[in-house]
Formats: sequence, structure tokens, C-alpha cells
Amino acid sequence: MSHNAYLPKLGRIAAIKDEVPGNRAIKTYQIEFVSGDGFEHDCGQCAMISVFGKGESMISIASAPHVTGYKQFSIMKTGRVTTALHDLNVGDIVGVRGPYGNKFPVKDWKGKNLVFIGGGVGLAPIWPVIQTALHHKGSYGKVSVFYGGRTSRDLMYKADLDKMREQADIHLSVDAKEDGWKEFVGFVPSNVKDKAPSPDNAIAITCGPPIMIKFVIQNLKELGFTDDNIYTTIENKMKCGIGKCGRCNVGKDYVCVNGPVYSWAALKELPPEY
Amino acid sequence: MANVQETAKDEPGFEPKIVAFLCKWCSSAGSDLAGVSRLQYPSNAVPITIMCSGSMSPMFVLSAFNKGADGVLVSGCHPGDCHYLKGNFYARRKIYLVQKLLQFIGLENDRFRMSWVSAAEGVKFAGVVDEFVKDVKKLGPQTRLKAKR
Amino acid sequence: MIDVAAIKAHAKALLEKGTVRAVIGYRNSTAGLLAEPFVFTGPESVDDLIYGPSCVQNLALYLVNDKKERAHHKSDDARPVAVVAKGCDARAITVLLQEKHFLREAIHVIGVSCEGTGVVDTKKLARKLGGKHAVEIDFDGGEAFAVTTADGVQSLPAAEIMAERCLECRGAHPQLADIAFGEAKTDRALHTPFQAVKHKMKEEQDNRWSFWARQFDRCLRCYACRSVCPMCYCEECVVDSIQFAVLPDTTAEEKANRIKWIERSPNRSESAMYHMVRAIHLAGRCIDCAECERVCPVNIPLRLLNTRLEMEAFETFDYNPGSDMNAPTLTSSFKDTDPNSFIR
Amino acid sequence: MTKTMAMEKMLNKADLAAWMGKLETHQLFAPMLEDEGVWNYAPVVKAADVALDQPNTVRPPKDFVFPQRETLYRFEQVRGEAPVLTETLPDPQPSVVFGVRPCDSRGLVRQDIVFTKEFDDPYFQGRRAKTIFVGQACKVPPSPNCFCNSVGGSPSSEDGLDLLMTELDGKYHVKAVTQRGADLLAKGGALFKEASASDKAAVAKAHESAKAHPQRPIKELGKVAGALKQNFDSKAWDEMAKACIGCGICTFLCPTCHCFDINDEVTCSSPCKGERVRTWDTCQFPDFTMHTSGHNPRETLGSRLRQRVCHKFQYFTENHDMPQCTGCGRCISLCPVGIDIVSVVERLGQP
Amino acid sequence: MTKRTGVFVCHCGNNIAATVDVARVAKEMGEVEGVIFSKDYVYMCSDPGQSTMANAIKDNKLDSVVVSCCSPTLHEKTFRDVTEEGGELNPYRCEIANIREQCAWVHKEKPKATEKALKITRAAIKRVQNNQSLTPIGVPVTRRVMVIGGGVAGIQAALDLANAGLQVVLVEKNPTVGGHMIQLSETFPTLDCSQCILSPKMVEVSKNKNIKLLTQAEVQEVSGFVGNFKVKVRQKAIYVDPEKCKICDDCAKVCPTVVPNEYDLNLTPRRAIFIPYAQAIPATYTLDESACLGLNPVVCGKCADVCEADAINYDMRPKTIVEEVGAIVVATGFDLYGKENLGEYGMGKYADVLDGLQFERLCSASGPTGGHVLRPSDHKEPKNVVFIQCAGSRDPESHCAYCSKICCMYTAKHATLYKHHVPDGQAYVFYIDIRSGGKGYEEFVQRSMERDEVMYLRGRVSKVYENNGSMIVKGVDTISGKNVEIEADMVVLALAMQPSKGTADVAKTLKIGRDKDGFLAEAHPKLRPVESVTAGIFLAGAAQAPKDIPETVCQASAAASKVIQLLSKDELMHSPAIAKVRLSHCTGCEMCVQACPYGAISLSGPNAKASVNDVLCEGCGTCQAVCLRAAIDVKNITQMQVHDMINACLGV
Ligand SMILES: Cc1cc2nc3c(=O)[nH]c(=O)nc-3n(C[C@H](O)[C@H](O)[C@H](O)COP(=O)(O)OP(=O)(O)OC[C@H]3O[C@@H](n4cnc5c(N)ncnc54)[C@H](O)[C@@H]3O)c2cc1C
Ligand SMILES: Cc1cc2nc3c(=O)[nH]c(=O)nc-3n(C[C@H](O)[C@H](O)[C@H](O)COP(=O)(O)OP(=O)(O)OC[C@H]3O[C@@H](n4cnc5c(N)ncnc54)[C@H](O)[C@@H]3O)c2cc1C
Ligand code: SF4
Ligand code: SF4
Ligand code: SF4
Ligand code: SF4
Ligand code: SF4
Ligand code: SF4
Repeated sequence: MSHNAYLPKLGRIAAIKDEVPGNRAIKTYQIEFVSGDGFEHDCGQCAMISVFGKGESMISIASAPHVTGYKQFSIMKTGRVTTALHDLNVGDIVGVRGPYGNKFPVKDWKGKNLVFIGGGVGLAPIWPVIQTALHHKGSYGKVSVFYGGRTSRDLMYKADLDKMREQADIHLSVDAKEDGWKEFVGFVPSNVKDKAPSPDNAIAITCGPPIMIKFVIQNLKELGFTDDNIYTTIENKMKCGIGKCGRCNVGKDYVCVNGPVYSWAALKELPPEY
Repeated sequence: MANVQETAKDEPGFEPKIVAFLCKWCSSAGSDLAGVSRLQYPSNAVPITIMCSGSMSPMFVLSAFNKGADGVLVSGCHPGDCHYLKGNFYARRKIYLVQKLLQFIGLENDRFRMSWVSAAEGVKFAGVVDEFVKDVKKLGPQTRLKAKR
Repeated sequence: MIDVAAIKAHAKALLEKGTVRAVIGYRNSTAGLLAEPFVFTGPESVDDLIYGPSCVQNLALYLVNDKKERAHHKSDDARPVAVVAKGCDARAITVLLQEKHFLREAIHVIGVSCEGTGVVDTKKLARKLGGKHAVEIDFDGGEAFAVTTADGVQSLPAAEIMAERCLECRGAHPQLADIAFGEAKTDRALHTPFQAVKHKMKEEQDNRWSFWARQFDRCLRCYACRSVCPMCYCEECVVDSIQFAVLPDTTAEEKANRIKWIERSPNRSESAMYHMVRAIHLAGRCIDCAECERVCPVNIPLRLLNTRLEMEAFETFDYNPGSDMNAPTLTSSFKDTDPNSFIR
Repeated sequence: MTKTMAMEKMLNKADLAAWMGKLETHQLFAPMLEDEGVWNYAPVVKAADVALDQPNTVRPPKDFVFPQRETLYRFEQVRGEAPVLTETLPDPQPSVVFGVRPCDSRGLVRQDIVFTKEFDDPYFQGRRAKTIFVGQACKVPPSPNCFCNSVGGSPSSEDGLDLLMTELDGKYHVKAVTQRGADLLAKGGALFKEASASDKAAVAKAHESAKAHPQRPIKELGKVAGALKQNFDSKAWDEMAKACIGCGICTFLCPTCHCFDINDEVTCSSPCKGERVRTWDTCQFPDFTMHTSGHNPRETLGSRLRQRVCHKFQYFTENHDMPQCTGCGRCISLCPVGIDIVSVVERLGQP
Repeated sequence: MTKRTGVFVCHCGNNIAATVDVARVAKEMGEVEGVIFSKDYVYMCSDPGQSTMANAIKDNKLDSVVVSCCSPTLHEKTFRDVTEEGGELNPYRCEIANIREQCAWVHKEKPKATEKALKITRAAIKRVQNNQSLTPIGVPVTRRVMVIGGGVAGIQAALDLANAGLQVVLVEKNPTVGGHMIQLSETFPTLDCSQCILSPKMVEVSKNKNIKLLTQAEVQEVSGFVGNFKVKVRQKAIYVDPEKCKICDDCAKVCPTVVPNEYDLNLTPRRAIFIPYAQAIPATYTLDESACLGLNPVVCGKCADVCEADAINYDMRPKTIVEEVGAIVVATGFDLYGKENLGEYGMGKYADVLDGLQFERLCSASGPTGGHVLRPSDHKEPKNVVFIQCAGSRDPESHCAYCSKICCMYTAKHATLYKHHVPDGQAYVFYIDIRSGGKGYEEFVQRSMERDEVMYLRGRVSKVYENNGSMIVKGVDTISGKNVEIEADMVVLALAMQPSKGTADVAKTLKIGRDKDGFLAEAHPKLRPVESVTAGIFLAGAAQAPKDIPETVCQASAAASKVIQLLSKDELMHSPAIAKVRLSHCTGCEMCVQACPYGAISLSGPNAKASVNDVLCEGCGTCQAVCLRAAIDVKNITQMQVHDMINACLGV
């Protein structure tokens, strides 16, 4: 059975945490493999989560590779499968197959300063990298995290971010003024520009809504980051996850296999169809 | 009728699955009256109460057959008695078209029926169901539009 | 005879004066005998405009597509778009106007009469020509087509190679037109309308089912039939969406609760459901351009299916789709005298 | 498939039926005329129905290895409990498909690449292993839109085939391309005669003259990919797609297209029972790339036409050094509105 | 989708439990996806049953409930109240599965009935799991009412409403209220004087502070909905200030133009400046613009010259008045069937062929002849008078198909009155049959036959023609089977009643329906006879159907009481189970707009998409079935829900 790439392994939901309420709610799931024969993954990789009867969705693995015992996923409720996922309870069983996609070249970044820039649910794909960098303290330079949402209610991993403040520079932002908000008010790219992280010996990793990424990259380049020091991930619609169904094809790449992680230099080579 | 040679379909133990769409104000009330009057009729028709026969989308009929209904019944208020004034007139036109289409593609005529049953016609309701179940029984299971599942 | 030069001149003048933003018409295709629909935007491009028996496609569809494209490009050019329309195309446009798909003033209809003929049926033509390939086809005065093959030009009686729908056409002269070319011939020899349907209706029901079952089995669900239909302009089809309708405020629940009336699997039951829903949705809207049947790659007789309810519309409800842009539609209206006896 | 030593035999046309008769271990398919005037592969019931010299089929033979609908597995789940998943790998009866045109067999070669690269596809491979493809060399192009010569093929290409048959007045020249082709030949035993030198020469000549038959040309295949890349932003894409109705004909019926969709078909909601199913899909449908949010990277007809053409002539070529088009001409002949891939490549794929 | 559904299966003592295995239903439903609580109980509707339910909802944090019991018409309200009050859950999260009337009571075999009960309940679960929480829509109301038409119906309604403390705007198109009743002489069956009983009411109308009277006015445009209508009324200029007018008749005396007086059905003349009759309300003269020699510029000006009160003002202009009201009563009354349609009876040809109303005027003391029945042609007393009933009624081929209901009675009255006026005359009545249902009516007719010796001839008149200066009425007496010819001095036709001329326009403006005969359509012929199909618009009087005065007054008071009921609260509560448009799918094709029986949908917004007026929508779902793209759905019975219910019924 094991060689059939379409057949998922079974995972039990061990914990669910509400991250963001509302119409586009986000929940974080810890899923452990039912029969222990799980898989290992690298930062940036994804997995196909199945709710049987509803379908499958590609979701970034939000836990770091060194975390064993479960895989973490932060999922935004947006359609058929994700809504079904949001309806599940702890103990319910889903299908998980993966890991899919390439990875962030984390090992190459040893000794460098890392600037993470996330928006909304886009913090999830880069979260394992942040965790890895902090886990191997000393191996990496300074870690700073820029993260923003429309309102403070839209920010996920808030408690974790707060805890992280001793180890990393955390710059949060909300789009509009809000009572009691003491940090930056404005869009994430502006926050980046405002704090102006140094490009020296630094890698910038960004993920979020396409429009945010566009301006973040623009601002990073103004700050002096070069194309091959900026990394991002792209999301194209996927069905098989293994480079066959043709859906995520962009140029010569199948994002599920050749992506989703791209340096800006590499991404520029692809047609802008993501 | 072509079904004559196919009487073999009339399986002895066959219990047709029938969906009956009843308008809330007349036919469903009529079925309530049949109940209050303790009239007996076969249990094959499972009622779904809708607001008005006018809200009967053709999709409901086709979907019921697709999901394996052996017969579909739509019942509403008599013309002129619609609780919503004229919903049943729209229904009449639409259902007529659906029926013609089903006949044309070759579904047996007796699998789809419409009736007017008022809130006072408990007896009629029981009769309509009784007759429909009998007619559908003769046809045997509906295989033409049913999805293979 | 249709004066193609006059059509061209008119189209050119419209574009030159800038009274319309584009002209939807036909040009020669590289792929075969049939013309290719095209959107002419510059006065020079009109040189490529053609008109003849190879202009089979219903251009009303391209008005629909044009609307979508304008929405995509957020175009604010408010000038009308011109469209070349045969009788059936004009009927389709009328239905679209009836359904408020566009404003009358947004369209300039260049009506073209089919006069005594119509458009070609390439399958009939191929049969007629045996092995030979036609490379060109044109009107040949009166009631014949001039067909060019490798052996030269020959004149064939149009009635023998014309599309079936044209032979039954009751409105070969566009009723809705801002300018009309060609004459409104009334003495066309017509086939009895709904002949094929009536013939099929006489068959035993079981035979009819085996006939349709075989058709449904063969359907690929490529949806060419739906894609080519000007009436299937829905943002999202209820049967099987190959396009979602989403607005920024559409909620996750709304997206998740899309009803799956049928599965995507091309099974008999699912395809039957697809075709029946389409037939029902076209009741009183199908104007018999027969494009669905023409485009089907596996020759499923969709015209036969869809005209069944057109026959009802016409004969039972005295309703002639595409004849009145101000009338209520067939299923959003009723008469006290509608048939009642089928109800028990 | 492993290549074997060329084995060439002759078969009397009249003996075709007899040979087929000896292949009862296999299910046989061949092009046949359906009632509605459409040529398609169908199971051989009477060998007499088999007509090999007809126009090419509407559906390409990819159906045999990549059917339009395939159940991937069944699931059954009681609320809150672990689901039971039942793998449903295909186990088809071995079959032989006759009358496969070289363009279509070359399509299989492209399918092979897709379904084996990176991850194996057990469904495809399971069927592929059980299906023998017997080719039929074209003497004249079966359609006016054929252009196999332009895309690296020929009317007598053996790529992807197990056997290649060529008709030579009253006889078939049959060449084994693979071992299993040879085995199939062997089953015919004495029905087959060794091909003589003159037979071989006649076949070569027939192939030669078929190849010389005029076809629609793509001039510089080697430069197409580069040119397409250059022209990515050209306005001509939109213009050429104006007539396109966005149906799936060109892609569904292309022998090389392989895109699919995966859906759950539920047969019972409580307990939840059903199948996970894959069905053909096409890049020409708007929802193909549309995100749930409504964002669609390829929203316009022009961008979808570009995807089809560039995928075939640029992206696939960049990855696998061959175009993902074998020149069968189906997409041209069957397109309802005359979108013509050759013209498109001529216009945007030439330096 | 809800996730914590509770199911309560009722035994109904033995009513359900005898035929349905309720324990099994409860058990199997507990296994359905999303159901976390399922229980059967002997009487769900009993107090302990209700508290079990309330507690279960709270204890298990249920977010939806199904009660599997009797018909929703019996206890839906009960269980929704429990859900809301005891369970603190939105009442629309509760649905009823009817397993008694539709199952237990109509089947005998327990296994089969149980199977069906399972399906019915499962379907209800599927439905409720997609129900939304809804709250009734509160609409603030304007506590004012418009009454259109100032006949006896309008007057009665206006007075009832005004006396209940509501503000009333009474709109009458003529210069005076009173309608047709004020033209009658005496009224059957008691023969009391029509003016004597109506005039005091008319005066009351003018005196009542709560009534604003707008005469010579017509409704032009209506917008809004129940509780909040905005009505545009156009009032003609009357060129006389009613406050100043002393009703001295000086002006009329000098007016040079003479035109027929409509009030007397053209049997008398009037001037261009006139008062229809002495008791007219409002009590003022009126200048009839169309008859006046000219006002712009003033051509004659005599009336103003003589008016000492200075009441005449030629500069008056028509006014458009906008009234905001919460409800509307339509009482636009009737007209007689046009005489031009009845040429065969010589109507319009011979001066002495009259219609009923003209005859009323001849009998009236205030009429053209001062109460003497005299022939219009020669002012002689007619000695042979033929009354023809059903003139234009009950004749589907050429005239009106319906029975005008009152003609039998008023013909008997006319014949009687005639005999009172001309005791030596002979009255003949041609009739088809006599319809005299009503208190004292049959006796009245009998009296006219017996005491007044009116000759009743059963049969139709084929023709009225002239012969040597006298009129011949030719007909058949179907009882004797003989042809009869009567030489008549006067013929009176009991013409059919038809809706008054303006009724069609009013109906259109108000968007209320009319029946096949053109009368205003009631919402339900039996149960809602005074309501129109549009919420907040009510009907009274002969505009709805032919009727006599008592019936008219009944209906007027009934309409008034309906209005009072409607406007008794500050807010109107409207069911929230109404249609909702999925804007993403709507293409604005207008099919739903055409089909909605309540005119509740209109196209709006930048892309002209459907939009439902929450207050007008009744939730019938007609739109839902008409829309091709499923772009409109009725809340809590959406297509999705029905789809799921179909599946549940079929075990899919
Ligand atoms: C590499 C990658 C990583 C992702 N990581 C996350 C994550 O960490 N958290 C998260 O909330 N979401 C993530 N997404 C997006 C997520 O896959 C979609 O939101 C989800 O598939 C929507 O499925 P649905 O069934 O709810 O929507 P529906 O619209 O009901 O489903 C339609 C189909 O479209 C596909 N689809 C729709 N939108 C997308 C999309 N944006 N991307 C891919 N497929 C789509 C789905 O496969 C689904 O089968 C990721 C997507 C990709 C490609
Ligand atoms: C010949 C005859 C004799 C009768 N005798 C008797 C009898 O003896 N006893 C009895 O009980 N009944 C009798 N009736 C019946 C009686 O006349 C009616 O029942 C009664 O008049 C109905 O009153 P109404 O207010 O509904 O209508 P109407 O009296 O017609 O009043 C309607 C009013 O509305 C006004 N109006 C119309 N359209 C508009 C508009 N668009 N805008 C504003 N105002 C408008 C009209 O001007 C009129 O004032 C008799 C009827 C006839 C014809
Ligand atoms: S065009 Fe033909 S094959 Fe394609 S979906 Fe329509 S009927 Fe089926
Ligand atoms: S079949 Fe119906 S819903 Fe689908 S596109 Fe056509 S009209 Fe729209
Ligand atoms: S792209 Fe067209 S010509 Fe090429 S293989 Fe596919 S269908 Fe044939
Ligand atoms: S190119 Fe032709 S076949 Fe392909 S999608 Fe467009 S219209 Fe259909
Ligand atoms: S019928 Fe449907 S698509 Fe048409 S206007 Fe109404 S809601 Fe919109
Ligand atoms: S539900 Fe009925 S009343 Fe409401 S908008 Fe639809 S058709 Fe009109």
C-alpha cells in the first residue's frame, strides 16, 4: 500500500486552538499519526489534509522539523474542505499525505540574520523556519519577525510571539488605529520600511496575501536586499500534490513539486501566474 | 405500453422509495387531515414539506431520481387556492415541462406525478398516495436515472 | 443575395466614426471550412470580415463573452458594440435583452437575412462530397451554395447541405436589427417544425430510453454544448460548475455549501442529469441555433433534446422564444388556461 | 517498454480475424463506427467490424491507460472514528488496442513521462502494463489538420507502440517494436510470414511516401519554445482567443493532455461512505486554477490559450526536450470555433 | 452547519409509540452526524416534556433541535417557545418532524412506519443543521391610514378608523363624498331614505378632526410597504375657497355655460360653477375647469365678479400632496355596465330607456322631477313600465359572466316604488331567477309581487324597439313558453355592476391584483376577504365584488378593524424566513421579479441585481424555483436544505 502516493495516512487531531475568529477564521491543529508511521518534513513543505467525503486541501506544515509527535497546521476557513476541517473536534481523524514540495534552504542560512515578514495566515508557512532558527540558537544571526493583520483580532500565534520577544525582534502591526494598540499602525510593508532591517548578511522570508508580498518585496529591495536573498512561497491551486494533475503548473514548474518556496530571483523567471 | 412485457419487474417484495413534495398550506395540511382521520395508506412516500408548490425547483425532481427515488410526487393547492396567490400556477407550468422532458428521455410516465390536494382533502391525499404507490410498484425499481453508487 | 461589401462598409464606417467600440463578426479560419468568430476593433481589420454559409456560429455568445471580458478589464468605454446577426443570432440577442443581460442601446445589431438559404452543415456536406474536401463555400444566388473543392467550384442545392435548423427556420430574417441586409423572404420551403422530436415521441418509451442512455453514456462532459450556448451565461452553473461565482464578501459557508447536484464523473446518470437540467433551463429560452449539437465532438443530438421543450413552449404555451424582448419569460409567467389535466 | 530486435512479418488482410481469434487471453479493441457517425475505440465483437483505414478516432487511446474516471480508493467513516480506506488499484484484463495512429502512440510516451516522473502513479502504470498498443501507420493523413512531421513524429513512428502495422495491398506488414509486441505476434503463429526484402522495401517506400504527403507545417520547432517565452506578454494571445468558447474539447481529446481533478463522491452521508475519484480536467476551464478566494491566476481565455500552447511547446519542451504535441490535429478539427494550434504557433512561436 | 443537534422523539402516549418504534428512532438518530443528544419521551408537549427539552438544550449546549412528534401546525410554536425561553436558543433552530399525522396514524405495520419515521426525522435533522438563527423583522409603523374612495364604504371605514384614534386621509375623486348611495332614493328592504341615513355620516366626515378629506383627488404613485407607505396624491384645483364659500348660488346664476349634471345622471343641467347637490361634502361650490369658458386667461370672470364672499380664485393650481400612511383601504366602488353595450335594449337610443340609477333619481325627492316618476321624453307619467333584470349580467358570451347580486333586490324596490308613485300603473319585471338572500329580502320581493302586483315574467328580453311612437319590449315568458310583447312607456334596465373606472389604475398603482372580472382581488376568498394580496392594503365595498349597502358597510368596518389591528403596535413583526439573494450568482435576469407574487423583488445596485424587500417577501419560494442559477433562496428552507432532505429520504 505504502507506494500509492494518493493514499493518505491517518492522523488524529490531538489539539485545536482558535487563532482568529470571524468570517475567515483560523484554527491551529496538532495532528498526530494514528499508526506511528508518519513522515519527516523540512521547513516549507506541505501536506494534503483530507476530510473524507469533502476532499483534500494542501496545507503548509507549520511545526518545525525538530518537533516530533505531531504536525501542526494553521488553517483558514475558506471553502468546502477547510470549513469541514473547522467543524471537526479533537479526536477526529483526517487523512494526511506528504510531505510535498521543496523547502527553505535553511541550512545555507546559518550565521545570517533572518528577517521574517508575514501577513494573516501567511505566518504559518514561515513559522517552522522561525522555530528552527530559534531552536538552533547561535547558529543563526539576529531574528526579526514582522507580522501584521487587519485588526489585532486577526493576528495568530499571539501568545507564542509574545513569548518569543526575548529571543527575537517582534514587530507587530494592525492596518488601522485601534484602542489599546501600542505597536505599529499601518500595513506590513510600511512597518518593514519604518523599521528598516539591514540587508547586510540577511535573508528576508515573506509570506502573506499576494498584494502584501508585492509591496514587501518592493520595500525590501529599496532597503538593499538582493533578489536571491528574498524568499517567499506561492500558493497555486492543487489537487494531487505530486506533479500530475497539472493544476499548479506555472511555466516549467509544478508548484507542488518545484515550489512552493522560491527566491525572488527564481520566481521572477516564472510567468506571473500565481 | 412497453411495460407490459416487463411485468417481471413487478417484484413481490419491492417497496418503492418515493419522495413526496407537499406544499405546507394545502397538501401537507391535507396529509395531516388524513392522519387525523386515521386513513391508511402505504408508507412508501416520505413527505418533504416545502413552502409552496411554486418553490418546487425542477432540480428537486431530477435530483430525487438521481439519488434513487422510484417515484416523485409533487402536490400543491388547487388552482386559485394558493396560499401565496399564484405559486401553484408557476409550479403547474414548470412541472408540466419537467414531466414532458422525463417522458421524452424515456423515464416511465408513472414515476412522476403531480396532484392538487387541499387542506380539506385528507381522503384524496390518501388516495393519491395509494394509487401512486401501486403504479410505481408495477414498474419495479427505477434504474434509469439512478446513479450507480 | 447578401451584399457582403455593404456589410463591410457599414462595419467600417461604424468603427471609423467611433460610434461602436467593436464589431463582432466572422473572418476566415485557418482550421477548416467554417468561419471563425472575431472581434474587429480597428477600421482596417474589417477588411478580413466575411459573410457566407460558413458563418454558422451564433454571435450572441460573443456579446456575452464581451461583457465578461469588459468586466475583467474594468473597461469603461460606454460605446455600444456592433454584432452581425442572422435570424437565430438576433433571436438569441432578444432573449438576452429580455433577461436584461445588456441594455438595448449597448448593442448595435447588424442584421443579415438568410433569405432563401441558411448556413452549411459540414457533416452533410462531407457526405455529399464523398471523399473530397471543401475549402470554400459561398452563396450562389437563390437557393444554392457554391462549393470549392480541389476539383474547382460546383453549385449544390442549399437544401441538401444546409443545417437542419435552417430548413426549419421560422425567422430567417432578423427581427431585431438596427440595420438589416438582405431581404425578408417569406416563401421559403420549410420542413415541418419539430419533425424529429415528434418522430422520436412516437417511439416506444423503452426504446427512447435506450437511445438516450446511449447518448448520455457517450458524453464527455467537455461542456462545449454549454459553453457555446448564449443562454448558458450563468456566473456559475447549478449543474456542475467549471467556474465559481465569488464576490469579496462571499462567506466560507456559502462556498462550502455549494450544492453538488451531480458528480463530475461522466456517468450515464450524471450526464443525464446535466442534460436534463440544461434542457429545463433552456425551456422558453432556446432559440434553436443548434450550436450545442454542432459543437458536440461525439455527435450527441442535443437539438433533439432541447427542442422537445421548445415544442411545448410553442405549441402548448403559445410562446416563441426570442420574439419579444419585453415579454416575461416562459417559466416566470403563466396563464389560467395552462394545461391542468395532467395533474391528478 | 523495452525495445527488442526488430521482427517484421506479413499477414494477409483476410487473416486478421484469425489472428484476433487467437488472442482470447486479451480483450481486443479497435476503431469502430458508432451510430452517430463517430469513430471510436470499441471492444471487438466481430473482427469484420474492425476498420483500420478510417479517419482517426475522436477519443484518443489515452482512455485505456488514463480513463476519464478512475476511483482512487473507497472510504467509509463512522463519525468520530477512524475511516476505513480501501485501495482500488486497477486490475484490468490484459488488452490489445488495434489501429493506434503513430501520433496517438507518441501521446502515450508523453503520458508515460508525466505518470512516472517524481512520483509513480500506480493507476496509470497498472493499466499501462496490461495494455498492448498495435499501431497503424498512416498512408495519407487521416485529417487535413495532421502535422505529425512538424513535431518530430512521422506517419509511421513507432514511439510508444508494441507493434506497428502497415497496410500493403491486401496484406499487413507487422513490425514488433517491443518484446510483448513480439509475443503477441508469435501467437499468430503460421498466419504470419516472414517479411521479405521486397516487402521491407515496399514498406519503407510506403512510409516514405506517407511522410512526403503535404502536411501543415511548423517551421522551426527548435526555436518555438524560445519564441513563445519571448511572446508571453503579447496582446495576440487575447486576440487569438477571442473566438474560444472555453470548452474542454481541445484538451480532453488531446492524446497528451493529462490534467485531472480529484473529488469525493459520497454515496451515503451517515456513516460517510464514498469514493475518491479522479476525472479528466482541463486548463481551459476557468475553475482549473481559481482559488477559493476568487483569485484566478488565469482568468481570461487568452491566458488559458497561452497556457495550453506554452505548456505543449515551451514548458514541456524545456523539461523533457520534446513538445507535448504529436500533431494529431484533433484540437484543430474538433474545436468548434476554429482555434488552430498551428496558426498560433506560427504567429507567436516563430522567431 | 450546526454541530450539536438534539433530537426529541415523542411517544404521544401511544399515539405514535403504538406504530413507531420510538426508542429505535431515538437511538438511530443519535448516530447521525452532528447529533449529540437523542431521547424519546412519552409526552414532549407536557410540562415535564418541555422542561426536559429546555434542560437538554442548555446542559448539552445544543445548537439545533428536532422534535419528532405531531404536525408542526400543532406544536411548532410550543417547541420553538421552549427552545427560545427555556433553552435560550434561537427558536428558528428548532424544527418539527411530523411522525404522527404523516406517519404513525396512517400506517399500521410497525417496521415500515418506523423506517419512514427514521427518514422523516433524519430529513428534519439535515434541515435544521443548516438553519440560521433568525429574528423577526420589526418595522416601525406610521399610524395613519389612507382611504381611497368616498362612497359609503370609504366613509364607514374612515369613520371607524378615525373613531379608533387613527389619522385618516380620505381621497375622493369627485367633488363630494357619498358615492352612489347618495344618488339612491330609498333603500331596500326597509325603504328608508338613502340621503337621510348617509348625509349625517358625510357631515361627520367633514367634522372629524382625525379625517383629512381630499376631494377631486386621485392617487398617483405609491411606494414603500406595509406600515410605511408613501402615497402621492394629485388634487385638482377647484378655484373656490371652501372656507369662504357661503353656498349662496350667486355664482351659478350668472354662469353662462350649462352642462349635464352627473349627480343626476345627466337628467338635469348644471353650470360650470356648481355644487353637485345641496348636502355635498365638502360644502362648497366647485369650478369645473373643463366646462368653464376659460381660466387662463380668464375669459368670462362673471362668477368672481358676483361672489361677495370673495371665495373664487382663478389662480388656484393642482396640488401634489405626499401622504405617509401605514395602511390603505381601497373603496373605489362600482360603475354601471356601459349602456353603449346594450344597444339591443334601446339604451342610449330611446330617451325612456333608463338605467337603475336614473330611475333612482326619478324617484328621489331631490331628483330632477322632485320625486315624481315622469318620462324624460315628454314628462308624462308612464303607465306601463318594464324592468329588465340581468341586463349585462350572467351572460358570459357577450357581457359580464357574473351575477351582479343586487339587481333582483333593487328591481323589486324600483317596481314597488313605482307602484307607490303611480298606483294605477303596471310594472313588469323580466328575470332569469330571483336571488333574494338576505335578511328580509325574500319577504320584500314577495311583497312587491303580491301587494304591489308587479308582474314577474321569467325570461329574457330579446329586443326593445319602437313601433308607431311606442316602445315594444319583446321577450319570452319561459314559464308559459309564450312570446310576449309589451308596449312600454318606460324601460328600466338593471345594468350589471362593474368595478369603477379608476379601479384598474388604482390596482396597478398599488400593485394589488384584480380578479378575472376586474374587481379587486382579495388575499383569500374565504379566510382573508378584506385583505388584498399586498400586506397593508385592504379592500372594502363594491370595488371588490358587487354588493349592497349592508354588505358594503360590513366589509368597510371589517377592513377598518383589520387596519386597527395592524396598526395597534408601534412595530410590525414580519416573518424572517424570507428570500435572500446570492449576489455572486444573480445575473439580474429579472425572472424572479416577474414571478414574485408579492412584488417583493426589484433589481438594484450597480450591476442591477435582485434585491428582496424584507417586509414584502412572504417567503413562498416561487423565486427560488424560477431562478435558473439558484441565486435566490428562502432562509431556512434553502435548496441546499431540500437537497439534503431528499438525500435523507432516500438514504443517501
Ligand atoms: C502550498 C500551499 C500551502 C498552503 N498552506 C495553507 C495553510 O497553511 N493554511 C491555509 O489555511 N491554507 C493554505 N493553503 C490554501 C489552501 O490549500 C486552500 O485554502 C484550500 O485548499 C481551500 O480548499 P477548500 O476546499 O476549503 O476550498 P474550495 O473552494 O471549496 O475547494 C476547491 C478546490 O480548490 C482548491 N483550492 C482552492 N483555493 C486554493 C488555494 N488558494 N490554493 C490551493 N488550492 C486551492 C482546493 O484544492 C479545493 O479542492 C495552501 C495552499 C498551497 C497551495
Ligand atoms: C340602481 C341601484 C340601486 C341600489 N339600491 C340599493 C338599495 O336599495 N339598498 C342597498 O343596500 N344597496 C343598493 N345599491 C347598492 C349600493 O349602491 C352599493 O352597495 C354602494 O353604493 C357601494 O358603495 P361603495 O362605497 O363601495 O361604492 P360607491 O358608492 O361606488 O363609491 C365609490 C366612491 O369612490 C370614488 N372613487 C372611485 N374611484 C376613485 C379613485 N380612483 N380615487 C378616488 N375616489 C374614487 C367614487 O367617486 C365614489 O365616491 C344599489 C345600487 C344600484 C346601482
Ligand atoms: S458537447 Fe457533447 S460531449 Fe461535450 S458535454 Fe456536451 S454533449 Fe457532452
Ligand atoms: S444549465 Fe442552467 S445553470 Fe447551467 S449555465 Fe445553463 S442556464 Fe445556467
Ligand atoms: S495539441 Fe492538438 S494536435 Fe497536438 S497532440 Fe494535442 S490534440 Fe493533437
Ligand atoms: S480552443 Fe476550441 S476546443 Fe479548445 S477550449 Fe477553446 S473553443 Fe474549446
Ligand atoms: S432570477 Fe435569479 S439571476 Fe435572475 S434576477 Fe432573480 S435572483 Fe437574479
Ligand atoms: S420568497 Fe416569494 S415573496 Fe419572497 S421574494 Fe421570493 S417569490 Fe417573492
